[in-house]
Amino acid sequence: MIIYRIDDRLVHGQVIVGWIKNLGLKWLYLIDNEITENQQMIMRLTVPQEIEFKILNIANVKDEITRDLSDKPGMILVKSPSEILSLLAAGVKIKKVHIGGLHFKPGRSQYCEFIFLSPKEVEAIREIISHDTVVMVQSLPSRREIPVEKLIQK
Amino acid sequence: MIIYRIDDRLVHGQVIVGWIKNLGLKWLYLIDNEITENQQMIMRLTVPQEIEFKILNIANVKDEITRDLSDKPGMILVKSPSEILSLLAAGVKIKKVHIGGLHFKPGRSQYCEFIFLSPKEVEAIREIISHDTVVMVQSLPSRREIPVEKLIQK
Amino acid sequence: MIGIIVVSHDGVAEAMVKCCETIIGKLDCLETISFFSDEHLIDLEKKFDVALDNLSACNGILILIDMFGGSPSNIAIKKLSQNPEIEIISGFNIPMLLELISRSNLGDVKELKEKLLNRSKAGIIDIKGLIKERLKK
Amino acid sequence: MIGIIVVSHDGVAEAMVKCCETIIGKLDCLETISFFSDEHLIDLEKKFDVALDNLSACNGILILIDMFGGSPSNIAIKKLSQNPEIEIISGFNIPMLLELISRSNLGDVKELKEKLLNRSKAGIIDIKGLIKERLKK
Repeated sequence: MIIYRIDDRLVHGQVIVGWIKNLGLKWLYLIDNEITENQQMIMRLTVPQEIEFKILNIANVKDEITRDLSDKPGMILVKSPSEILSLLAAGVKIKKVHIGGLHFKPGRSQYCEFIFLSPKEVEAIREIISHDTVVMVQSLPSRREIPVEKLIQK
Repeated sequence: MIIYRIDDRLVHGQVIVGWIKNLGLKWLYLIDNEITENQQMIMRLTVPQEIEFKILNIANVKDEITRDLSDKPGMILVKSPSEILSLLAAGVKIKKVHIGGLHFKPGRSQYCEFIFLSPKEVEAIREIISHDTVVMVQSLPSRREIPVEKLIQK
Repeated sequence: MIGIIVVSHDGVAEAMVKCCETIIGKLDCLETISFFSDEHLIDLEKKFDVALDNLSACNGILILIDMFGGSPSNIAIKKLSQNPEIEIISGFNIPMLLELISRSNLGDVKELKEKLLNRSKAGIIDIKGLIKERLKK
Repeated sequence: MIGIIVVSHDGVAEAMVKCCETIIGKLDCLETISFFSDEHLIDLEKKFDVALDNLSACNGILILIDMFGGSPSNIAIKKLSQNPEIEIISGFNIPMLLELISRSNLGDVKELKEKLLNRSKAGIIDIKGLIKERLKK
Protein backbone atom coordinates (compact mmCIF):
# COMPACT_ATOMS: atom_id res chain seq x y z
CA MET A 1 0.00 0.00 0.00
CA ILE A 2 1.39 3.37 -1.05
CA ILE A 3 -0.48 6.49 0.03
CA TYR A 4 0.20 9.56 -2.12
CA ARG A 5 -0.50 12.69 -0.08
CA ILE A 6 -0.48 16.36 -1.06
CA ASP A 7 0.00 18.52 2.04
CA ASP A 8 1.79 21.86 2.16
CA ARG A 9 2.49 21.46 5.89
CA LEU A 10 4.68 18.53 4.78
CA VAL A 11 5.80 16.44 7.77
CA HIS A 12 3.53 17.37 10.72
CA GLY A 13 1.20 15.89 13.33
CA GLN A 14 -1.50 14.60 10.96
CA VAL A 15 1.12 12.80 8.88
CA ILE A 16 3.16 11.39 11.76
CA VAL A 17 0.43 10.54 14.26
CA GLY A 18 -2.75 10.48 12.17
CA TRP A 19 -1.40 8.38 9.27
CA ILE A 20 1.99 6.82 9.93
CA LYS A 21 1.55 5.78 13.58
CA ASN A 22 -2.15 5.06 13.24
CA LEU A 23 -1.91 2.90 10.10
CA GLY A 24 1.51 1.44 10.94
CA LEU A 25 3.23 2.78 7.81
CA LYS A 26 6.90 1.77 7.51
CA TRP A 27 8.33 4.46 5.25
CA LEU A 28 7.86 8.07 4.26
CA TYR A 29 9.37 9.63 1.14
CA LEU A 30 9.12 13.37 0.72
CA ILE A 31 9.54 14.42 -2.89
CA ASP A 32 10.45 18.04 -3.32
CA ASN A 33 12.98 20.14 -5.20
CA GLU A 34 12.65 23.32 -3.17
CA ILE A 35 13.13 22.19 0.38
CA THR A 36 15.88 23.99 2.31
CA GLU A 37 18.68 22.24 4.16
CA ASN A 38 17.38 23.59 7.44
CA GLN A 39 13.90 22.16 6.75
CA GLN A 40 15.48 18.85 5.82
CA MET A 41 17.40 18.76 9.10
CA ILE A 42 14.28 19.51 11.14
CA MET A 43 12.33 16.76 9.39
CA ARG A 44 15.11 14.22 9.83
CA LEU A 45 15.09 15.04 13.53
CA THR A 46 11.35 14.82 14.03
CA VAL A 47 10.29 11.83 11.94
CA PRO A 48 10.20 8.83 14.33
CA GLN A 49 13.48 6.91 14.11
CA GLU A 50 11.79 3.64 13.18
CA ILE A 51 10.35 5.09 9.97
CA GLU A 52 12.46 4.83 6.79
CA PHE A 53 12.51 8.49 5.78
CA LYS A 54 13.95 9.91 2.55
CA ILE A 55 13.85 13.32 0.97
CA LEU A 56 14.10 12.92 -2.81
CA ASN A 57 14.62 15.21 -5.71
CA ILE A 58 11.98 14.73 -8.42
CA ALA A 59 14.75 13.89 -10.93
CA ASN A 60 15.98 10.99 -8.77
CA VAL A 61 12.63 9.66 -7.83
CA LYS A 62 12.17 7.20 -10.66
CA ASP A 63 15.11 5.01 -9.60
CA GLU A 64 13.88 4.90 -6.02
CA ILE A 65 10.30 4.18 -6.93
CA THR A 66 11.01 1.53 -9.57
CA ARG A 67 12.18 -0.86 -6.84
CA ASP A 68 9.16 -2.52 -5.39
CA LEU A 69 7.97 -0.30 -2.56
CA SER A 70 4.54 -1.79 -2.27
CA ASP A 71 5.58 -4.77 -0.14
CA LYS A 72 5.72 -2.46 2.89
CA PRO A 73 3.04 0.17 3.47
CA GLY A 74 4.25 3.75 3.22
CA MET A 75 3.56 7.29 2.12
CA ILE A 76 4.81 9.54 -0.64
CA LEU A 77 4.37 13.13 0.45
CA VAL A 78 4.47 16.23 -1.75
CA LYS A 79 3.58 19.85 -1.16
CA SER A 80 1.44 20.55 -4.24
CA PRO A 81 -0.28 18.93 -7.24
CA SER A 82 2.59 19.78 -9.58
CA GLU A 83 4.94 17.22 -8.00
CA ILE A 84 2.31 14.55 -8.65
CA LEU A 85 2.24 15.63 -12.31
CA SER A 86 6.03 15.29 -12.44
CA LEU A 87 5.79 11.78 -11.03
CA LEU A 88 3.16 10.85 -13.61
CA ALA A 89 5.32 12.36 -16.36
CA ALA A 90 8.24 10.25 -15.11
CA GLY A 91 6.11 7.17 -15.65
CA VAL A 92 5.09 6.43 -12.07
CA LYS A 93 1.68 4.74 -11.96
CA ILE A 94 -0.56 6.39 -9.37
CA LYS A 95 -4.06 5.04 -8.78
CA LYS A 96 -5.11 7.48 -6.10
CA VAL A 97 -3.90 10.72 -4.53
CA HIS A 98 -5.12 12.29 -1.29
CA ILE A 99 -5.14 16.02 -0.84
CA GLY A 100 -4.58 16.25 2.89
CA GLY A 101 -4.15 19.98 3.28
CA LEU A 102 -3.41 22.98 1.07
CA HIS A 103 -3.72 26.08 3.20
CA PHE A 104 -4.40 29.72 2.56
CA LYS A 105 -1.82 31.86 0.89
CA PRO A 106 -2.27 34.80 -1.46
CA GLY A 107 -3.67 33.70 -4.83
CA ARG A 108 -5.49 30.67 -3.43
CA SER A 109 -9.27 30.47 -2.95
CA GLN A 110 -11.02 28.30 -0.40
CA TYR A 111 -12.70 25.02 -1.41
CA CYS A 112 -13.20 23.48 2.03
CA GLU A 113 -11.90 23.99 5.58
CA PHE A 114 -8.35 22.89 4.79
CA ILE A 115 -8.19 23.15 0.98
CA PHE A 116 -7.26 26.41 -0.73
CA LEU A 117 -6.24 26.30 -4.43
CA SER A 118 -4.89 28.70 -7.01
CA PRO A 119 -6.39 28.53 -10.53
CA LYS A 120 -3.11 26.90 -11.65
CA GLU A 121 -3.45 24.24 -8.98
CA VAL A 122 -7.04 23.53 -10.03
CA GLU A 123 -5.73 23.01 -13.58
CA ALA A 124 -2.98 20.69 -12.30
CA ILE A 125 -5.58 18.64 -10.42
CA ARG A 126 -7.70 18.31 -13.57
CA GLU A 127 -4.63 17.12 -15.42
CA ILE A 128 -3.88 14.52 -12.71
CA ILE A 129 -7.43 13.24 -13.05
CA SER A 130 -6.99 13.00 -16.84
CA HIS A 131 -4.26 10.39 -16.17
CA ASP A 132 -6.98 8.14 -14.67
CA THR A 133 -5.73 8.96 -11.19
CA VAL A 134 -8.44 9.34 -8.56
CA VAL A 135 -7.99 12.51 -6.49
CA MET A 136 -9.63 12.49 -3.06
CA VAL A 137 -9.75 15.13 -0.36
CA GLN A 138 -9.06 13.52 3.01
CA SER A 139 -7.16 14.94 5.98
CA LEU A 140 -7.17 11.85 8.20
CA PRO A 141 -7.83 8.11 7.80
CA SER A 142 -10.89 8.42 10.05
CA ARG A 143 -12.46 11.12 7.90
CA ARG A 144 -14.65 10.63 4.85
CA GLU A 145 -12.92 10.76 1.44
CA ILE A 146 -14.45 13.38 -0.85
CA PRO A 147 -13.79 13.26 -4.62
CA VAL A 148 -12.05 16.53 -5.45
CA GLU A 149 -14.36 16.99 -8.45
CA LYS A 150 -17.18 17.74 -6.00
CA LEU A 151 -15.22 20.75 -4.76
CA ILE A 152 -13.67 22.09 -7.97
CA GLN A 153 -16.60 21.80 -10.36
CA LYS A 154 -18.16 25.15 -10.97
CA MET B 1 -0.82 36.67 59.12
CA ILE B 2 -4.25 35.07 59.04
CA ILE B 3 -6.26 35.30 55.85
CA TYR B 4 -10.02 34.90 56.30
CA ARG B 5 -11.56 33.70 53.05
CA ILE B 6 -15.17 33.12 52.06
CA ASP B 7 -15.34 30.68 49.11
CA ASP B 8 -18.12 28.20 48.45
CA ARG B 9 -15.79 26.00 46.38
CA LEU B 10 -13.96 25.46 49.70
CA VAL B 11 -10.62 23.70 49.14
CA HIS B 12 -9.77 24.01 45.41
CA GLY B 13 -7.08 25.17 43.01
CA GLN B 14 -7.21 28.89 43.83
CA VAL B 15 -6.87 28.14 47.53
CA ILE B 16 -4.18 25.47 47.25
CA VAL B 17 -2.07 26.86 44.41
CA GLY B 18 -3.07 30.51 44.22
CA TRP B 19 -2.88 31.30 47.95
CA ILE B 20 -1.27 28.56 50.03
CA LYS B 21 1.57 27.54 47.68
CA ASN B 22 2.07 31.01 46.27
CA LEU B 23 2.21 32.84 49.62
CA GLY B 24 3.82 29.97 51.53
CA LEU B 25 0.97 29.60 54.06
CA LYS B 26 1.59 26.92 56.69
CA TRP B 27 -1.90 26.02 57.83
CA LEU B 28 -5.48 25.88 56.58
CA TYR B 29 -8.50 25.62 58.88
CA LEU B 30 -11.87 25.01 57.30
CA ILE B 31 -14.70 26.05 59.60
CA ASP B 32 -18.01 24.47 58.72
CA ASN B 33 -20.84 22.63 60.45
CA GLU B 34 -22.42 21.09 57.36
CA ILE B 35 -19.57 19.36 55.64
CA THR B 36 -20.10 15.65 54.93
CA GLU B 37 -17.68 12.92 55.94
CA ASN B 38 -17.03 12.13 52.30
CA GLN B 39 -16.14 15.78 51.57
CA GLN B 40 -13.88 15.78 54.61
CA MET B 41 -12.08 12.68 53.37
CA ILE B 42 -11.55 14.16 49.91
CA MET B 43 -10.14 17.36 51.35
CA ARG B 44 -7.81 15.53 53.73
CA LEU B 45 -6.51 13.60 50.70
CA THR B 46 -6.00 16.58 48.44
CA VAL B 47 -4.57 19.27 50.72
CA PRO B 48 -0.76 19.05 50.39
CA GLN B 49 0.67 16.91 53.19
CA GLU B 50 2.99 19.66 54.45
CA ILE B 51 0.05 21.98 55.28
CA GLU B 52 -1.47 21.72 58.76
CA PHE B 53 -5.10 21.14 57.82
CA LYS B 54 -8.06 21.02 60.20
CA ILE B 55 -11.79 20.91 59.71
CA LEU B 56 -13.49 22.55 62.68
CA ASN B 57 -16.99 22.83 63.94
CA ILE B 58 -17.97 26.44 64.68
CA ALA B 59 -18.66 25.49 68.31
CA ASN B 60 -15.09 24.25 68.79
CA VAL B 61 -13.39 27.02 66.94
CA LYS B 62 -12.84 29.40 69.83
CA ASP B 63 -10.46 27.05 71.67
CA GLU B 64 -8.44 26.45 68.54
CA ILE B 65 -8.24 30.10 67.59
CA THR B 66 -7.42 31.43 71.05
CA ARG B 67 -3.97 29.89 70.85
CA ASP B 68 -1.73 32.20 68.95
CA LEU B 69 -2.08 31.27 65.31
CA SER B 70 -0.61 34.44 63.94
CA ASP B 71 3.03 33.38 64.40
CA LYS B 72 2.71 31.21 61.28
CA PRO B 73 0.84 32.49 58.21
CA GLY B 74 -2.33 30.59 57.39
CA MET B 75 -5.90 30.71 56.16
CA ILE B 76 -9.30 30.33 57.74
CA LEU B 77 -11.73 29.21 55.07
CA VAL B 78 -15.53 29.29 55.25
CA LYS B 79 -18.26 28.78 52.67
CA SER B 80 -20.45 31.82 53.40
CA PRO B 81 -20.64 35.11 55.33
CA SER B 82 -22.69 33.54 58.14
CA GLU B 83 -19.72 31.51 59.46
CA ILE B 84 -17.77 34.76 59.75
CA LEU B 85 -20.62 36.23 61.80
CA SER B 86 -20.48 33.18 64.08
CA LEU B 87 -16.76 33.69 64.56
CA LEU B 88 -17.30 37.36 65.41
CA ALA B 89 -20.11 36.39 67.82
CA ALA B 90 -17.71 33.93 69.48
CA GLY B 91 -15.36 36.82 70.15
CA VAL B 92 -12.79 36.22 67.42
CA LYS B 93 -11.22 39.50 66.29
CA ILE B 94 -11.18 39.76 62.49
CA LYS B 95 -9.65 42.79 60.81
CA LYS B 96 -10.27 41.77 57.24
CA VAL B 97 -12.20 39.15 55.28
CA HIS B 98 -11.77 38.24 51.61
CA ILE B 99 -14.68 37.04 49.57
CA GLY B 100 -12.87 34.77 47.11
CA GLY B 101 -15.82 33.23 45.33
CA LEU B 102 -19.56 32.80 45.90
CA HIS B 103 -21.03 31.22 42.81
CA PHE B 104 -24.42 31.10 41.22
CA LYS B 105 -27.18 29.11 42.81
CA PRO B 106 -30.92 29.79 42.88
CA GLY B 107 -31.77 32.81 45.00
CA ARG B 108 -28.43 34.53 44.44
CA SER B 109 -27.91 37.57 42.16
CA GLN B 110 -24.66 38.44 40.42
CA TYR B 111 -22.41 41.23 41.75
CA CYS B 112 -19.25 40.48 39.76
CA GLU B 113 -17.80 37.59 37.72
CA PHE B 114 -17.38 35.27 40.68
CA ILE B 115 -19.64 36.82 43.33
CA PHE B 116 -23.33 35.95 43.53
CA LEU B 117 -25.24 36.82 46.73
CA SER B 118 -28.69 36.21 48.18
CA PRO B 119 -30.41 39.16 49.96
CA LYS B 120 -29.70 37.36 53.26
CA GLU B 121 -25.99 37.13 52.40
CA VAL B 122 -25.91 40.84 51.56
CA GLU B 123 -27.37 41.53 55.00
CA ALA B 124 -24.80 39.25 56.65
CA ILE B 125 -21.99 41.12 54.87
CA ARG B 126 -23.35 44.47 56.11
CA GLU B 127 -23.40 43.04 59.61
CA ILE B 128 -19.78 41.88 59.30
CA ILE B 129 -18.81 45.39 58.22
CA SER B 130 -20.65 46.83 61.25
CA HIS B 131 -18.13 44.93 63.44
CA ASP B 132 -15.38 47.14 61.99
CA THR B 133 -14.23 44.26 59.81
CA VAL B 134 -13.10 45.22 56.32
CA VAL B 135 -14.67 43.00 53.64
CA MET B 136 -12.79 42.81 50.35
CA VAL B 137 -13.57 40.95 47.16
CA GLN B 138 -10.42 39.23 45.88
CA SER B 139 -10.07 35.87 44.14
CA LEU B 140 -6.26 35.70 44.01
CA PRO B 141 -3.30 37.46 45.67
CA SER B 142 -2.31 38.93 42.30
CA ARG B 143 -5.71 40.53 41.72
CA ARG B 144 -6.88 43.90 42.94
CA GLU B 145 -8.85 43.98 46.21
CA ILE B 146 -12.27 45.62 45.80
CA PRO B 147 -14.18 46.83 48.87
CA VAL B 148 -17.42 44.85 48.89
CA GLU B 149 -19.38 48.07 49.54
CA LYS B 150 -18.65 49.11 45.97
CA LEU B 151 -20.56 46.06 44.75
CA ILE B 152 -23.43 45.86 47.21
CA GLN B 153 -24.40 49.53 47.48
CA LYS B 154 -27.52 50.23 45.51
CA MET C 1 -15.44 0.42 24.89
CA ILE C 2 -13.94 2.40 27.77
CA GLY C 3 -15.77 5.60 28.65
CA ILE C 4 -13.57 8.69 28.93
CA ILE C 5 -14.34 11.99 30.65
CA VAL C 6 -11.89 14.86 30.14
CA VAL C 7 -12.44 17.58 32.75
CA SER C 8 -10.83 20.97 33.21
CA HIS C 9 -11.39 24.56 34.08
CA ASP C 10 -12.33 27.09 31.41
CA GLY C 11 -12.77 25.18 28.14
CA VAL C 12 -9.34 23.53 28.18
CA ALA C 13 -10.82 20.03 27.87
CA GLU C 14 -12.85 20.94 24.79
CA ALA C 15 -9.97 22.78 23.11
CA MET C 16 -7.53 19.92 23.70
CA VAL C 17 -9.91 17.23 22.48
CA LYS C 18 -10.69 19.29 19.39
CA CYS C 19 -6.96 19.71 18.77
CA CYS C 20 -6.44 15.95 18.91
CA GLU C 21 -9.38 15.37 16.60
CA THR C 22 -7.70 17.64 14.07
CA ILE C 23 -4.48 15.65 14.35
CA ILE C 24 -5.82 12.13 14.51
CA GLY C 25 -9.61 11.87 14.29
CA LYS C 26 -12.64 11.43 16.50
CA LEU C 27 -13.11 9.19 19.52
CA ASP C 28 -16.44 7.73 20.53
CA CYS C 29 -17.39 7.43 24.21
CA LEU C 30 -15.54 10.60 25.13
CA GLU C 31 -17.19 13.40 27.09
CA THR C 32 -15.64 16.75 27.91
CA ILE C 33 -16.51 18.92 30.90
CA SER C 34 -15.46 22.48 31.62
CA PHE C 35 -15.91 24.33 34.87
CA PHE C 36 -16.18 28.10 34.63
CA SER C 37 -15.40 30.84 37.11
CA ASP C 38 -19.06 31.77 37.68
CA GLU C 39 -20.26 28.23 38.35
CA HIS C 40 -21.12 26.60 41.65
CA LEU C 41 -19.67 23.19 42.54
CA ILE C 42 -23.22 21.80 42.28
CA ASP C 43 -23.21 22.62 38.55
CA LEU C 44 -19.90 20.82 38.08
CA GLU C 45 -21.21 17.74 39.82
CA LYS C 46 -24.33 17.79 37.63
CA LYS C 47 -22.10 17.80 34.54
CA PHE C 48 -20.23 14.78 35.89
CA ASP C 49 -23.52 12.96 36.48
CA VAL C 50 -24.70 13.69 32.93
CA ALA C 51 -21.39 12.48 31.47
CA LEU C 52 -21.38 9.31 33.58
CA ASP C 53 -24.95 8.65 32.55
CA ASN C 54 -24.06 9.08 28.85
CA LEU C 55 -21.24 6.56 29.30
CA SER C 56 -23.23 4.08 31.39
CA ALA C 57 -22.96 1.37 28.71
CA CYS C 58 -19.14 1.51 28.68
CA ASN C 59 -16.80 -1.06 30.23
CA GLY C 60 -14.89 1.03 32.70
CA ILE C 61 -14.59 4.78 33.15
CA LEU C 62 -11.40 6.79 32.96
CA ILE C 63 -11.54 10.42 34.11
CA LEU C 64 -8.77 12.76 33.02
CA ILE C 65 -8.47 15.92 35.13
CA ASP C 66 -6.32 18.99 34.58
CA MET C 67 -4.69 19.05 38.03
CA PHE C 68 -4.83 17.30 41.36
CA GLY C 69 -6.53 19.35 44.08
CA GLY C 70 -8.76 21.56 41.94
CA SER C 71 -12.55 21.44 41.84
CA PRO C 72 -12.66 18.97 38.88
CA SER C 73 -10.30 16.77 40.88
CA ASN C 74 -12.46 17.03 44.02
CA ILE C 75 -15.64 16.02 42.20
CA ALA C 76 -13.84 13.24 40.29
CA ILE C 77 -12.63 11.82 43.63
CA LYS C 78 -16.18 12.08 44.97
CA LYS C 79 -17.38 10.02 42.00
CA LEU C 80 -14.59 7.52 42.67
CA SER C 81 -15.81 7.21 46.26
CA GLN C 82 -19.24 6.27 44.85
CA ASN C 83 -17.83 3.89 42.22
CA PRO C 84 -14.43 2.37 43.07
CA GLU C 85 -14.02 1.02 39.53
CA ILE C 86 -13.39 4.50 38.14
CA GLU C 87 -9.79 5.42 37.27
CA ILE C 88 -8.53 9.01 37.41
CA ILE C 89 -5.39 10.57 35.95
CA SER C 90 -4.37 14.18 36.55
CA GLY C 91 -2.16 16.38 34.41
CA PHE C 92 -3.32 15.36 30.94
CA ASN C 93 -1.47 16.73 27.91
CA ILE C 94 -1.75 16.41 24.13
CA PRO C 95 0.52 13.33 23.87
CA MET C 96 -1.70 11.59 26.44
CA LEU C 97 -4.87 12.46 24.56
CA LEU C 98 -3.39 11.39 21.21
CA GLU C 99 -2.41 8.03 22.71
CA LEU C 100 -5.91 7.74 24.13
CA ILE C 101 -7.64 8.50 20.86
CA SER C 102 -5.54 5.93 18.99
CA ARG C 103 -6.02 3.23 21.61
CA SER C 104 -9.06 3.43 23.77
CA ASN C 105 -10.85 0.36 22.45
CA LEU C 106 -7.89 -1.88 23.34
CA GLY C 107 -7.45 -3.53 26.74
CA ASP C 108 -9.16 -2.74 30.00
CA VAL C 109 -9.24 0.52 31.85
CA LYS C 110 -6.24 -0.30 34.08
CA GLU C 111 -4.04 -1.15 31.10
CA LEU C 112 -5.18 2.01 29.37
CA LYS C 113 -4.38 4.02 32.49
CA GLU C 114 -0.83 2.64 32.60
CA LYS C 115 -0.31 3.32 28.88
CA LEU C 116 -1.50 6.89 29.26
CA LEU C 117 0.62 7.57 32.35
CA ASN C 118 3.71 6.38 30.47
CA ARG C 119 2.90 8.07 27.18
CA SER C 120 2.09 11.44 28.69
CA LYS C 121 5.34 11.51 30.66
CA ALA C 122 7.28 10.37 27.59
CA GLY C 123 5.68 13.21 25.62
CA ILE C 124 7.22 15.81 27.94
CA ILE C 125 10.51 16.33 26.17
CA ASP C 126 13.45 18.68 26.43
CA ILE C 127 13.61 19.21 22.67
CA LYS C 128 17.13 20.67 22.58
CA GLY C 129 18.40 17.68 24.55
CA LEU C 130 16.64 15.30 22.17
CA ILE C 131 18.06 17.05 19.11
CA LYS C 132 21.58 16.96 20.51
CA GLU C 133 21.23 13.24 21.11
CA ARG C 134 19.90 12.56 17.62
CA LEU C 135 22.61 14.67 16.00
CA LYS C 136 25.27 12.58 17.77
CA LYS C 137 24.05 9.47 15.99
CA MET D 1 12.50 38.08 33.07
CA ILE D 2 12.36 34.96 30.94
CA GLY D 3 10.16 35.22 27.85
CA ILE D 4 7.66 32.40 27.40
CA ILE D 5 5.82 31.33 24.24
CA VAL D 6 3.08 28.72 24.59
CA VAL D 7 2.19 27.24 21.20
CA SER D 8 -0.44 24.74 20.17
CA HIS D 9 -3.01 23.82 17.59
CA ASP D 10 -6.56 25.16 17.81
CA GLY D 11 -6.69 27.56 20.77
CA VAL D 12 -5.34 25.10 23.33
CA ALA D 13 -2.52 27.45 24.38
CA GLU D 14 -4.91 30.34 25.03
CA ALA D 15 -7.42 28.17 26.91
CA MET D 16 -4.73 26.64 29.13
CA VAL D 17 -3.08 29.95 29.96
CA LYS D 18 -6.47 31.48 30.77
CA CYS D 19 -7.23 28.49 33.01
CA CYS D 20 -3.98 29.02 34.94
CA GLU D 21 -4.66 32.72 35.25
CA THR D 22 -7.99 31.85 36.89
CA ILE D 23 -6.21 29.55 39.34
CA ILE D 24 -3.13 31.57 40.13
CA GLY D 25 -2.96 34.94 38.39
CA LYS D 26 -1.34 36.60 35.42
CA LEU D 27 2.18 36.21 34.06
CA ASP D 28 4.02 38.95 32.23
CA CYS D 29 6.25 38.13 29.27
CA LEU D 30 4.05 35.28 28.14
CA GLU D 31 2.78 35.01 24.58
CA THR D 32 0.35 32.39 23.28
CA ILE D 33 0.15 31.16 19.70
CA SER D 34 -2.48 28.96 18.11
CA PHE D 35 -2.29 27.34 14.71
CA PHE D 36 -5.59 26.64 13.00
CA SER D 37 -6.59 24.09 10.40
CA ASP D 38 -6.99 26.65 7.61
CA GLU D 39 -3.62 28.32 8.13
CA HIS D 40 -0.46 27.98 6.08
CA LEU D 41 2.88 27.29 7.81
CA ILE D 42 3.97 30.77 6.73
CA ASP D 43 1.29 32.26 8.99
CA LEU D 44 2.48 30.18 11.93
CA GLU D 45 6.04 31.33 11.41
CA LYS D 46 4.87 34.96 11.28
CA LYS D 47 3.16 34.49 14.65
CA PHE D 48 6.41 33.13 16.09
CA ASP D 49 8.32 36.12 14.76
CA VAL D 50 5.82 38.56 16.29
CA ALA D 51 5.99 36.77 19.66
CA LEU D 52 9.81 36.66 19.63
CA ASP D 53 9.86 40.33 18.76
CA ASN D 54 7.48 41.16 21.66
CA LEU D 55 9.81 39.27 24.00
CA SER D 56 13.07 40.66 22.61
CA ALA D 57 13.89 42.43 25.90
CA CYS D 58 13.68 39.18 27.91
CA ASN D 59 16.63 37.20 29.26
CA GLY D 60 16.17 33.88 27.57
CA ILE D 61 13.25 32.38 25.68
CA LEU D 62 11.39 29.21 26.60
CA ILE D 63 8.96 27.82 24.03
CA LEU D 64 6.33 25.33 25.19
CA ILE D 65 4.80 23.24 22.42
CA ASP D 66 1.87 20.83 22.55
CA MET D 67 3.64 17.86 20.95
CA PHE D 68 6.91 16.92 19.33
CA GLY D 69 6.66 16.52 15.55
CA GLY D 70 3.70 18.79 14.85
CA SER D 71 3.83 22.07 12.94
CA PRO D 72 4.31 24.20 16.11
CA SER D 73 7.22 21.89 16.98
CA ASN D 74 8.71 22.20 13.48
CA ILE D 75 8.65 25.99 13.53
CA ALA D 76 9.95 26.12 17.12
CA ILE D 77 12.91 23.95 16.07
CA LYS D 78 13.48 26.24 13.10
CA LYS D 79 13.64 29.20 15.51
CA LEU D 80 16.06 27.23 17.70
CA SER D 81 18.27 26.68 14.65
CA GLN D 82 18.36 30.49 14.23
CA ASN D 83 18.94 31.17 17.96
CA PRO D 84 20.62 28.32 19.87
CA GLU D 85 19.83 29.99 23.23
CA ILE D 86 16.14 29.14 22.94
CA GLU D 87 14.83 26.26 25.05
CA ILE D 88 11.85 24.13 23.98
CA ILE D 89 9.69 21.73 25.97
CA SER D 90 6.94 19.60 24.42
CA GLY D 91 3.88 18.11 26.10
CA PHE D 92 2.90 20.98 28.41
CA ASN D 93 0.09 20.45 30.89
CA ILE D 94 -1.67 22.51 33.56
CA PRO D 95 0.75 21.57 36.38
CA MET D 96 3.64 22.73 34.17
CA LEU D 97 1.96 26.04 33.40
CA LEU D 98 1.04 26.63 37.06
CA GLU D 99 4.64 26.04 38.07
CA LEU D 100 5.73 28.40 35.32
CA ILE D 101 3.36 31.16 36.35
CA SER D 102 4.50 30.97 39.99
CA ARG D 103 8.19 30.89 39.15
CA SER D 104 9.26 32.42 35.89
CA ASN D 105 11.15 35.40 37.29
CA LEU D 106 13.47 33.14 39.29
CA GLY D 107 16.66 31.64 37.90
CA ASP D 108 17.78 31.32 34.31
CA VAL D 109 16.03 29.64 31.43
CA LYS D 110 17.85 26.31 31.86
CA GLU D 111 16.93 26.05 35.54
CA LEU D 112 13.35 26.95 34.68
CA LYS D 113 13.32 24.27 31.98
CA GLU D 114 14.47 21.60 34.45
CA LYS D 115 11.89 22.69 37.02
CA LEU D 116 9.10 22.55 34.49
CA LEU D 117 10.16 19.15 33.12
CA ASN D 118 10.07 17.75 36.67
CA ARG D 119 6.91 19.49 37.76
CA SER D 120 4.88 18.54 34.70
CA LYS D 121 5.83 14.88 35.04
CA ALA D 122 5.11 14.97 38.78
CA GLY D 123 1.70 16.45 37.98
CA ILE D 124 0.72 13.36 35.97
CA ILE D 125 -0.75 11.27 38.76
CA ASP D 126 -2.65 8.01 39.06
CA ILE D 127 -5.11 9.49 41.56
CA LYS D 128 -6.46 6.16 42.82
CA GLY D 129 -2.90 4.99 43.52
CA LEU D 130 -2.15 8.24 45.33
CA ILE D 131 -5.29 7.98 47.45
CA LYS D 132 -4.52 4.38 48.41
CA GLU D 133 -1.07 5.43 49.52
CA ARG D 134 -2.33 8.37 51.56
CA LEU D 135 -5.04 6.25 53.19
CA LYS D 136 -2.38 3.77 54.35
CA LYS D 137 -0.67 6.47 56.41
